[in-house]
This record gives sequence, C-alpha cells and structure tokens, in this order.
Amino acid sequence: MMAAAYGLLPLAALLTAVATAAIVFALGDARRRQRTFWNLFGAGTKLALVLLMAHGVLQGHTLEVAWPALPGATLRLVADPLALLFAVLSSLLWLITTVYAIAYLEGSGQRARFFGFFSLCVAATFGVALAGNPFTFFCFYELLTLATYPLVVHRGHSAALAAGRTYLGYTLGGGAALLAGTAALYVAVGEQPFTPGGMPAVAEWADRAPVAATAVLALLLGGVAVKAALFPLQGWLPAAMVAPAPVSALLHAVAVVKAGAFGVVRIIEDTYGYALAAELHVTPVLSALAAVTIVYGSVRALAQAELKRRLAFSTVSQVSFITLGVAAGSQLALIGGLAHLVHQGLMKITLFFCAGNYAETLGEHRIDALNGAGRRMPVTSAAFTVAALGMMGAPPLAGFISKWYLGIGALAQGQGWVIGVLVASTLLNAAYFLPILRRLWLLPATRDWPARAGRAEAHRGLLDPVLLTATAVLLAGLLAATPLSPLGWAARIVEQGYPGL
Amino acid sequence: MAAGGALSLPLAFLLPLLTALVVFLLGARRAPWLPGIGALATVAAVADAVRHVAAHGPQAYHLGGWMPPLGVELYADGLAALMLAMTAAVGLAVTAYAGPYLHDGHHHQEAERFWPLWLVQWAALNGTFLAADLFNLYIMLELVTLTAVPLVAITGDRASLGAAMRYLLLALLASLAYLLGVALLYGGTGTLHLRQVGELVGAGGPAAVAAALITAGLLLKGAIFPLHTWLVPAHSNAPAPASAVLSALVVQAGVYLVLRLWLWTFPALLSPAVGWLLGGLGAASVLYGSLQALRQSRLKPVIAYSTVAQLGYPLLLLPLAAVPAAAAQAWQGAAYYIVAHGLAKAGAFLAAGNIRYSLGHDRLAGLRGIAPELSVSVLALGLAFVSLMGLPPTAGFLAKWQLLSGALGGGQWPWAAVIVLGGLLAAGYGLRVLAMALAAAPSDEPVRRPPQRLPRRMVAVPLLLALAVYLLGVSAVPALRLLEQGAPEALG
Amino acid sequence: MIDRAFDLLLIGGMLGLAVQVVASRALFRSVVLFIALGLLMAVVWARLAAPDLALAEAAIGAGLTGALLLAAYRALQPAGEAGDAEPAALPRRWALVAAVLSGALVAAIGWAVLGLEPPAASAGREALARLGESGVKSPITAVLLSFRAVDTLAEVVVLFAAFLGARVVAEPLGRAGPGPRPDPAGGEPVLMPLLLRVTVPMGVLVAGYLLWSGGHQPGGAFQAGAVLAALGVLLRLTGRLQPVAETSPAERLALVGGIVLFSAIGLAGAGMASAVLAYPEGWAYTLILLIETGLTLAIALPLTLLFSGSAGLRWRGR
Amino acid sequence: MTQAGLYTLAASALAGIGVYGLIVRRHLLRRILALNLLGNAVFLLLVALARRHPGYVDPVPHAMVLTGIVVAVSATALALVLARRYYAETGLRHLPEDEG
Repeated sequence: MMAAAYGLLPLAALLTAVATAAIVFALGDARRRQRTFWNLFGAGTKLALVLLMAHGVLQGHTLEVAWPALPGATLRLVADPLALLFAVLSSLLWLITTVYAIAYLEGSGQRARFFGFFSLCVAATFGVALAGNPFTFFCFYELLTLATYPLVVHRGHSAALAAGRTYLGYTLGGGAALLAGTAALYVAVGEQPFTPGGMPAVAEWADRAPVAATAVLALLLGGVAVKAALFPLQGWLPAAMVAPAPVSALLHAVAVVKAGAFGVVRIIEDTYGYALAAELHVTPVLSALAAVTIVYGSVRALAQAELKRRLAFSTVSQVSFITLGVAAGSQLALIGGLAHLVHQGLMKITLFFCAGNYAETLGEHRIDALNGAGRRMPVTSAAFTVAALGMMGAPPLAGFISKWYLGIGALAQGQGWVIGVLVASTLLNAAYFLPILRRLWLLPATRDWPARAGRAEAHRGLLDPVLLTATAVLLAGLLAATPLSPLGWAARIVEQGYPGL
Repeated sequence: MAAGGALSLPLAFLLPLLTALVVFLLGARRAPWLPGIGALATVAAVADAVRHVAAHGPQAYHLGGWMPPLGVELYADGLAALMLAMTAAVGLAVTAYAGPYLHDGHHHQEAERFWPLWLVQWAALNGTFLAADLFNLYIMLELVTLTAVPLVAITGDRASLGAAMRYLLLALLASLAYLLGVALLYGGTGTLHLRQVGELVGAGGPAAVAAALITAGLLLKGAIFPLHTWLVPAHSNAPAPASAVLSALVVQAGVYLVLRLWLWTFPALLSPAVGWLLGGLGAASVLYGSLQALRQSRLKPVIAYSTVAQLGYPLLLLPLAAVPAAAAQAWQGAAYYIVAHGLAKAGAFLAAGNIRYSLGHDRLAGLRGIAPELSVSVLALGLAFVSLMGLPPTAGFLAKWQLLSGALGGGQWPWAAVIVLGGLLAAGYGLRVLAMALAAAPSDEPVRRPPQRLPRRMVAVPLLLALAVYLLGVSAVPALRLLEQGAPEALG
Repeated sequence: MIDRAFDLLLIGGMLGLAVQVVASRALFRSVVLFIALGLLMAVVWARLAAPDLALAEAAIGAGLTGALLLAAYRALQPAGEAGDAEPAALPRRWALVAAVLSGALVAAIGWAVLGLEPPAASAGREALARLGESGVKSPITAVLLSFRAVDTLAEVVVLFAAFLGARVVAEPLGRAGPGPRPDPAGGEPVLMPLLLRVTVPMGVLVAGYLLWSGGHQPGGAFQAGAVLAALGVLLRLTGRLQPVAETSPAERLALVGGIVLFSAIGLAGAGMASAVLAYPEGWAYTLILLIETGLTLAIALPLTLLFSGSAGLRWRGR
Repeated sequence: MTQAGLYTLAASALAGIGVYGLIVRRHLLRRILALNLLGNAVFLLLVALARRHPGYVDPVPHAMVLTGIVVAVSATALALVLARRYYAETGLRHLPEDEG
C-alpha cells in the first residue's frame, strides 16, 4: 500500500506542476492574489513531494510510474538518486524563483501567460530529471524548449522576438538531432531503461555496428549539446538574455542548460556507459569541447559590458564543467561534475537575481554603472559577492568543492591538462568578476539613484530569495562533507551507480 | 440474405443525412437545436461502430442483405473506425462551433444554407470511410465535392467564388478520372467490391492504367503536390467552420482512399518504383507546403499550406509498406498522422476563425499585441501547431515517431530525412505565427478597434479540439490497438 | 456489314462532334454541337442495348443539360457584346503539352481496354440470375432499387446537394436561370396556350407511365423525373411557373420527401427485413414503386429549380 | 474487332478530346463542356464493356451510367451557376491565375 503510494509520487509531482500551469492560465491576468496563492502553493507542494520522494529513495522504495505511449515506447518516470539530484534542485529553485518573479513582475502585463509557462517549464524540467528511458527524456526535453520560448520572448519587442528565433533555431535543431538519434537507438536496440554503467543491449549493438553506434551517439550528444551550450552551439544563450531576470535565472541556472548537461550524463553514463563511449573515441572529443567551451566562455565574458551578458557567457563556461566531469571518466571527476550541477545552479541563480535587483531597483544594466552600488544595496551586493567568489572557486564556497573534485578526479585519470583548464578558468573568472566586486564596494558612486518608496535596497520579495540562495552557496560548501549535501548526494550516486569507473 | 455487421454502420451514413433533410424541411432558424441532436446521434452511432470493431473485429454490413459482388458492402476495420471517430470528433466540434458563429445576426442566410450542406457532407464522409464498393465511393466522393464547393463559396466574395470554381472543376476532373479507372476495373473483374477487385485484378497492364487513373484522381482530391494548387485559395477563403471540415476531413478522405486502395485493392501493383513515386509526391508535398507556409503573410493561408504539407506524410507509408522492417510501424504512424492532423487542423482553423471573427482580419503582422480576450484562442492555436510540428506531447509527435522509426528501421534514410526536415519547417512556420501572437503591440499603434466579443462556445471548442490532440499524445496504444483490427495483409 | 458501317458512322459522328465542341471558334456553336452530341449519344445507347440510358440521355443529358448550357451561355454573353470575347488562348506549348497528355491518355486507355478480358463471373450476371429475388422484372430497376439501392439513394442526395449548392451561389432572381421571364398574359405565340394544354397532361401521363413501367421494362424514376423536369422547364420558359425567392413548404417536402421516404423504408428494413435497405418478403414491388414515386419528384423538382435559378416556383396562369 | 471493342476505343478517344479541351480551353463554359465530354467518354466505356459478355448484357454498368448521368447533370448545374455568379462578380469568364 505504502509502496504503491510511493510509486505514484513522480506522477503526482509532475501533475502538480502541470495543474499549476493550467490553473494559472485559467485564472487570467486579473486575479493577482489567487494566482500568487496557486503559484506558491504549487511550487511548495511540488517541493514537498520531491522531498518525500528523496525520503522514499533513501528508504529503499522504488519510485516508478510508466505507461505505454506507443507499442515499443513507454513513458517512464523513475526517481533514481541522479534524477532526484536534479529534481530537488529544480523544485527548490522553482519555489524561490516564483517568489522572486512575483515581486519582479509586479505591474507588468501578461503575467498569467508568464507564470503558466513558467510552471510548464518546471514540469518539463522535472520530466527530464525523472525520465527513465531515452524516449521519455526526448519528450520532456522538447517540451522544455516549447515551454521556455514564450518566456524568452515575454517582453514581446523586436529584440525579444529575434532572440526567440535564435533560441528556437538552435534548440529545435538540436531537438531534431536528438529525435533522429533516439529513434535510431530504439530501432537498433528496442526500448531499454537508463541503466547506470550503460545499456547492455547498446554494448552488443556497438560490437556489431560500431560506426552506426558512434553516429547515433554523436546525434544524441549533438542534440543535448545545444542546450548544454557546448561550443560551438552556445550562440543562443547570450541572445536569450533579453528575457526578464527570473527567466534568465531559471533558464541559465536550472532548466535549460542543466537539462542539456543532465542529458550528457544520461547518455554517456546510463545509455552507452563510459567505457563504451570511450571505446568509440567520443569522450576525448567531448572533454576537448568542454575545455574549449570553458575557456571560450570565460574569454567572451571578459569583453561584455552588460552584467547579464557577462553572466550568460560565464554560464556557457561553467556548465561545461559538468560535461568535463562526465567526460573525464573517473569517479571523483564525475562526483565533481554532478555536484557542480547543483552548485553552479545555486551560484548562478544568485548572480542573476542580483543582476535583476540592480536593474529593478537602480535601473542599471551595465557593469560600469554599478560603481558604489554596494553601499546602496549592501545585502544584494553581499550575496553577489558570495556567489561570484564561489564561481571563481574560492574556498570554502560551493564552487571550490566541485572544482577540487574535478581536478583530483582528472589527475587520478592521468589527465593533467584538466588542471590547466581549471586554473585558466579560475584566473579568467577572477578577471571578470573581481572588477565588478571592485566597482560595487570600492569605487565611489557616480550616480545619484533616487530611492524608491523610501527604500534603498530591493524590496523583500526580491531580497529574500537572494539571501536564501546565497546562504545555500555558503552552506553547500561548508557542509559538503555531510551525506545530504549536494556533494554527499553526488558521491552517493556515483558510488552506488558507477562503481566501475 | 443477412446484413452481417453492426447496424451502426449504415446509421453513421443515414443519421446525419436524415438530420440534414429534416433541418432543410423545418428550416434551421425554426429548429436551431436539431443539428446538435443529429450530431450527437451520429457520434453515438460512430461510438457503437467503434466499439463493435474493437470488440469483434472488422464489421461488414451488407446493404439490402445482398452479398458483394451483387450488393454494396459497408466495411469498418480499424482504419475506417479511426477515421469515423476522428470525423465524429471534428464534426461534433464544428457543429458546436458553427451554431454561435452563424447565428450572430449577420449570417442568417448562411446558417440556413450551411447546416444541410454540412450535415450531408458528414454523411458522405462517413460513407466514404465505410464504403467497400468502388462505385459507391464515386458517388460519395461526388457528394463530398458538391457539398464542399458551396461551403468554400458561402461568403460569396470574389476570392472565394474563384477558389470554389477552380476547386469544382478540378474535383470533377478528379472524380471522372477515378470513375474511368473504376470502369476499367469492373470491366476486368466483374465486381466493384474493394477486396474482391484486389483478389482478381492482378498486376497486368489494364490494372496499372486503372490504378494510375484512380490514384491521379484521388491525389487531386487529396491536394498532393503538384495537384495541390486549388487547396490554398479554397481553404483560406472559406468561413472558419468550413475551412475546418475541408482541411481536417475532406482532403484527408482523399488521402485515406489512396492508402485504402493501394493496400487493399492494388497491393500487387505496389512495386518499389510505384511506392517511391507516390512517397516522393508525399515528400514533395511535405517540403513544398511547409516552405510555402513560411512565406505567407496571413494566418489562414499558413494553415492551409500546412494542410498541403501534412497530407504528404501518410503517403510516405507507400514506399515503406513493402519493406518488412518498416511496414508495421509506418502503417501505424501514417494512420495516426491522419487522426492527429484532423483534430489539430480543425482546432487551428477554428482558433484562426476566432481571431478573424474578433479582429476582422488575419494578417500576421496585425496579430502583434493581440488582445487578452483572444488569449485562449491563441493558446488553442499554439497547442494545435505543436502537434502539426510533431513535437511532444501530442498525437502528431507519436505519429511522427512511429513513421520515423519505421523509416529508420527499414533503413530508408531519405524518408526519415524528409520527416525530420518537415518537422523543422513546420516549427518554422508555426512559431512564426506564434511569435506574432506573443509579440507586444508596436508603440506607434493607433487606437485599436475593440475586438468583437467572442461567444463562449466559440472560445471553448478550438481549445477542446487542441487538448484532444494532447490526450491522444499521452498514449496512442488504444487507437493503434483498434487499428490492428483488419490491418492490411499487404504490409511487409 | 451494315451494322458495322452504322457503328462506324455513329462513332465518327460522335468523335467529329466532340472535336468540333472543343475546337469550334464560336462558343454558341460548341454549345449547340454538344447538345447534338447528347442526342447522338442517346442513339449510341440504344445501339448498345441500353434503352434505359437512351431515354435518360435524351431527357437529361441532352435536354436538361442543354437547356442549362444555353441559359448559362446567354448569361455569360452580355447584351450588345459581339462575338464570344473569349480569354486569350494559351501559348502554343501548352497546346502541345495538352496534346501529348491527352494522347497518352487515349493510348493508355485504348491499350488497357484492348487487353481487358471479360471476366467469367460478374455482378451483372449474378443480378440477372437472381432477378427474381428483387421483386421487379427490369434488371436495371433491380440493380438501382434493390441490389445497389444505396447508390440511388446517395445519387438523389447528390442532386439535392447540387440544389443546395446552387442556392449558396445563386444570382439575384432577375438575372438567374433563363433570364427575363415572359408574362404569360402578355404577347406570346397564339398556339402556345394550346400547345401547353396538350403537352402538360401528356407529359404527366408519360412520366406516370415511365414510372409505373420501370418495374418490368425500360423506364423508372429517373426517366419519369426527367420528363417532369422537362415539363417544368417548359412552364418556366413560358412564364407559367414564376421564380420566387423562397422555397415553399410543399416544395421542401417534394425536394426531400422522396429521400426521407427512401431512407425510412431502408431503415425499416433492419427491423422488418434482413438488413437496412432490404424489403420485407412480398413487399418489394410495392415499396419500390412507392419509393420511385417519391424519387420522381425528388429528381424533377431540383432539376427544374436548378434550371429556374430560384429557390422556389409559383404558378401563374394567364 | 467486336462492336464493344470498337466503342471502347471510341470512348478512349472521346476521353482524350475531353481532357485536351479541358486543358487548352479557358472559358469556363468550355471547360464545363469538356468535363461533360469526359463524362460521356466514361459512360460510353462502361456501356461498351457491358456489351462484351457472350449471352447477356450486364445491367450493372447501365445502372452506374444512369446514376452517373444524374450526378453529371447535378455537377454541371452547380458549375454553371457558380460560373455565372463568378462572372457577375468579377466580369471574368476564366480563372485569372491561368494567365500565361
């Protein structure tokens, strides 16, 4: 009885998000209070359900729900530890971002549309996380593309529409590759669940037809690489910066790029298996691309004058650490990569929230206009500082932890060059974050910002989320050694799932 | 002398017909509830037919108790049952929608004329899906044509009259080509029954000529490239409920018959070369229709060109049917495509009808900053387009997946490439429309004319149709299980 | 020998007329020649042992279609305009394409029919063998109203649909149909009333005879309906029947009554006989005659109205 | 050649003439005439084929043609009304996109 109830949890959590979207759409623009209630209620319920799922997994329950969509293709949601890593992250940040977005979009138009698609996005992200086979993964991956598009073009001006076109051009192109790859995989080996260490049927197939297997792997990785913003497919991400700050926060920290990176993990580790992917000479290419992306993103970030664009290029760079962790092929590196999935999410969402606060409270988008903003908005700026230092990899913050594991993991595998990439990245990160911190704290204000409604800081709805996520960045680093920290959970995933690495 | 199958088969034809006659007799104004009753009765008959097919396998009803070749048989297998059900869903939706659309004070004359025509058309469509007799099919096709043409012309403006004229001339040519082929087949086999002809006809020269004539006629009715020229003006100038039935049902009946006849009557002639020719035309439709849809500046032509594109997919079954590894999945994919397209396209045209009804135009550029009153219709349009793009979680996606898996499984790369590319192009034209609908109004916009208020039912119907596509996107298994009833032996 | 010569003459005449219909410069000539072709076809049908078709062709194919064509020709030919003012002809290469295409069609069909062996068994042979079960003696009536009754039902619906469609695109009463309507009270040839006084009852009588005789010899609802329609055309042309914009309840009943009756009897077959569109034992002849009576009206009235170009007709004596 | 064979060949020739006229002639009335020629060709083919059987004349094609004649006159009537209305609205006697 209890076990059956647990089994339905994944579906319940998914439907919570979908139902929230439906209710928000149905309420329309006018009913603000009801919408706020349902948004928070939905996000809170979903988080609770996901935490319950985590509890269930710790108890050893199987959390699975599946139904046949087609003869030979099942829609299957499974809560394995890896899925929960991503699901907890996205549910938690959904709740926080919802709070932030309600405050941020105060008074702007089309809020029902915004929050409706926002909820759908989270439903799709959740589906990506819990997808138990490639078919299900593809379905939610594409749904995510569709649900995010209205958010990217939310403001509706020409620049937003152009960015939306770029966004879709990339993501739907990637989706087509993923579709072809997934269908080809199904044709070759039939339906197989994601299996830690790789699907045995795929290994047999690769023995028979190594060329086809490599081509399909390339298609699959090409498909997810778009969302993971892997060089040279990263072009959509900076363009998508036209979206409102909560969208940037959600897109860049949680939903889209992480779905891509998560896809890389699922394909390399749970579909082909690392050993096979390495045998097919795909992982070296992948690590090389990740390294290039890390450096390229950082270098481009240096040159950006606008805060959100600099953060966007920083995302391009940082997300590839996850890919790098997967491609390096050692347990420690994978732990680092998976921990970074969460860490980068927390840090980057903090940074985007802060950027939103500056834009909303001061009206400033450019970095060179932020001189002295630290004294004006100390809380926001402190949070920004914590997250930026974390990004650089300063101990004991979250970013340091993941980079450390990546580094020693790569060393253990004899890939010393990864250390070089990490060092270069840290130096570049410092080069583009430290000047911002200097402006915030050390330079005198060049402008006289009028106080809005008697407040100097951003108002509560914008401030509390930032404080929360910044604290999380701190705690994820400080408490990394505990079993339920992101690192601890990542270690658990790797030790249980990938003992063979 | 016994009828055989379920009584609901002839009822699916007779009920909408009788409703049409009574509506004409009493006048639509005096009995506005009558079309709704008739529609519900028809849906009930179709539901019963579907139930029979699902439970007891294919149903053959011998009208008058005469067995073929003497009598006319109505035959419902899984494919026909799916078509009937899809038509019933679209038919019910259109009937519900047309009520408020026509009875708003401007369209009284149109209402009097619309109802009998549409109900006769529904009867004829059901007849087309059920008839297992080549000559009876000819009459049903003519009946569909002669009801479709006035629906195109119903607004009576220059554009729609020209479109109707072109449509009528080409459709009559198509019917005669078809009948010419039927004459040859009867001359060679002495029967008009679909499967009996299939057993007797062989693969000789006369059979090939007959098949070519019949196929040409049906491709013209199904608006397959390069015989599609009539479709876009006709479908984009008709009023919304008419556009919906024309695109979702009427042209699809042509494509349905192409599949029906090639798989049941001419399987012996379906050589790889013929398969490639027909599949090639389908592929050309997919690509040409999508590219044209990208270039339109009005909403309804975009949707109409999308019809041309979508009609091409089911034809991809014909080259795949002969490849054993591809046939079964391609068959399921093609059939599901017709269903998915029918529902999504009806939803899209009705939603577009709301936009036009409310704004008085459907120029894409004029959709910027669309009023909140239309947001449900825009949502319905968007939801329907997602299925046309073949993206999850829609029925269109499941159909595409099956077709694509079939093509890949049979090692038929070119068709797989067409399917993927067609999906991308559809995304292109679909999102071009949606981008406009999501766009903010230009700041220099003059004061907007307040949109005409939409009756609630007109708002709800397209949304429900679109949502049906998602319901079918959750699982295709029930529909595909139905489809297995009497699946063609010619596959594989 | 004589037979063969006669056939060749007929075919030659037919094809010659067809070529003229297409090729003639004057549209009016084409229309008239087409009507002549229709009459020739009636002879061909008689020659090919199809007297039912000969009757129908003469009345409908040549007669009614001809009347419709002539009326349309006049409507498309504005007063005072000389010649046909036809749109410019297509470029030569199109004619070439058309020639190749139609040539290929002729070759393909010709080749196909020459290779076509008559099948040993056929639906027609079975129809003849089981004629007794149908309740009527004329094989064609048996096929039309018993074996393949649904075809006939659908086909009358086609006519009804054409009427509905024509209403959708109808022109104003003043311009529709055969054009300006004469007032029977005004000047008309002296003999006209006399002629009508003979023709109308005769026509009705003939129609009735054709209807009744359909059970055992050439004739039936189609031919009877066609004769009545021809009568309607005559009365409309002479102004006895005046076009009106509304369909009267009686006309509505006549338009669909036959179809409703046919469908109702057909449906009753599911309970009273073996199947839908089957007749109860021993009732076949009576019911078929009843249905044919209804159908005669359902054929005659829409045809007359299509010619008249109006929704309804009203009697207007002298 | 049998009588039926002769008439079937005549039918195919008639069909060719009809199709040719349909393509090269643009006046709507002429196109309608051409369609009727094609229709007559199909009917002729059916009736001629019905005549080939030794010992009996097949009544089924006759019934088909009888039905076909009524369908043809229905379609022709609708086409003519439509052409007239089209002319009244546009002053055109052909379809405009046919230029060149």
